[in-house]
Amino acid sequence: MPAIIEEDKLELVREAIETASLMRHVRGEQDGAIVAFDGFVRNQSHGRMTRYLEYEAYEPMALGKMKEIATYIHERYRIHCVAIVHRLGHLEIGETSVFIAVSAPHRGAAFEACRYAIDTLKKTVPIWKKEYFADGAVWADGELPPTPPSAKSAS
Amino acid sequence: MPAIIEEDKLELVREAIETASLMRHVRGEQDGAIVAFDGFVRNQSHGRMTRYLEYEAYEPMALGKMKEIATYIHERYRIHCVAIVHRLGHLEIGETSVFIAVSAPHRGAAFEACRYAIDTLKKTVPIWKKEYFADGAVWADGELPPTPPSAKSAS
Amino acid sequence: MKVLFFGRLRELIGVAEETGELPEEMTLAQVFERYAKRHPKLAEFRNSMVVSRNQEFAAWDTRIAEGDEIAFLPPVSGG
Amino acid sequence: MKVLFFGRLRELIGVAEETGELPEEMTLAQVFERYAKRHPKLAEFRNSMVVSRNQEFAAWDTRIAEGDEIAFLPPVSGG
Repeated sequence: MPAIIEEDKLELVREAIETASLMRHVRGEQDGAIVAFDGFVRNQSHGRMTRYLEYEAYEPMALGKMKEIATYIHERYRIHCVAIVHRLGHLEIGETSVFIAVSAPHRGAAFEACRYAIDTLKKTVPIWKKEYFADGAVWADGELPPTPPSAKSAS
Repeated sequence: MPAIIEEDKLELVREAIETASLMRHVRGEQDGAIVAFDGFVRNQSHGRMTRYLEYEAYEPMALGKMKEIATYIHERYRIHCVAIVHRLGHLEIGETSVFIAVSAPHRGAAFEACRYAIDTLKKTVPIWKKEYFADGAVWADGELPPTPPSAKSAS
Repeated sequence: MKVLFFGRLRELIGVAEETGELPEEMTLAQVFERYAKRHPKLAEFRNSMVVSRNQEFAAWDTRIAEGDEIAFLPPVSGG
Repeated sequence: MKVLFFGRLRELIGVAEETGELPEEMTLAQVFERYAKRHPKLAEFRNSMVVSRNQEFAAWDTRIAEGDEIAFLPPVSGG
């Protein structure tokens, strides 16, 4: 099985994510199931009303980490195709910040691969979110990606 | 928390399922995540090329069982809204037979509720699929719904 | 009293729905046997089907009552 | 040699990217300390950040080499 198949779509975009077209993109004739995750901007955060968000990324590394996720789920689960698209820049309430769609012959693999993809994206892909409120702005609490403890042991 | 909220959408339809509109339907301002399951017609079954499918249902009971699923996931998981739509009649390869979308403030609940909904639908909702091949047709293998073992013990 | 058949059971007996009188106190298993007498092939499916009464899955020893809606249901294959 | 800063780290030092020469054999921890001297507030974030070398997360004791792209990364919050 190839590590990443041609049809996978891994992108960072600055305009609205076209979720319906991604659902069509991953759909294959041999498939029976697509599981999709749509993450979008909530209207509040820790009880404060959100006005809007700004996302930034270390773009080439973020794409590299998204590709690692795609490679891993192709190896680990019996899936056909995956789309992972993250939006950057200014986002309003309700707008999709990340969309993941996974197609597979059977639903179990699609569910597990989609869940793995979003959980891992949130831990390892270098993207940052700043939340703007009526009375200020904060960088969202995030997760520290796992790193090798020492270059000596890692090499 | 109400058992089934007004906005839930539980339907049996005979035309193409409008999946994008169901994604919009479940989306709320307090939500941050939607998990969707799109089940569609594979081009083969047990190695035989499928030409098309016919679905039939015990319609009022099927809707009742779909409502039980919605009620259960509202009680069990912190979700906002669910849509479960199943198509009946003649379906071509690639057409969506069932679409489930679950919105929630956080993704874990949406994933688990969506998975529960499709797994339970396949076990308890009285819908039947007949597969048409070039050289004949068969009723798909299915699952026997769990039933009370005896009216005496059940009452 | 209404009796419904679905899927392969409907095809087998050639009828989707029958309305009529059945003696009260009959169990769902006995209702099935009446049909299996008229359609002997039906008996082969007795262990791969379930029955519902008033749109709820029911035990085979459930007794029927006037106005019941009974349905014989093969393994379900929706989704 | 390119050094990049993101998120709150970028805001803190007011610079997203610096290009320049750094002595080889320096570790990533030592590169960070050079910046922390110029921007003392940076030191507070030392335990809530990670570092990458050539777009891979790296251990702090990794030694740099010519042409490396180094980035200092706060906890990630995509999704």
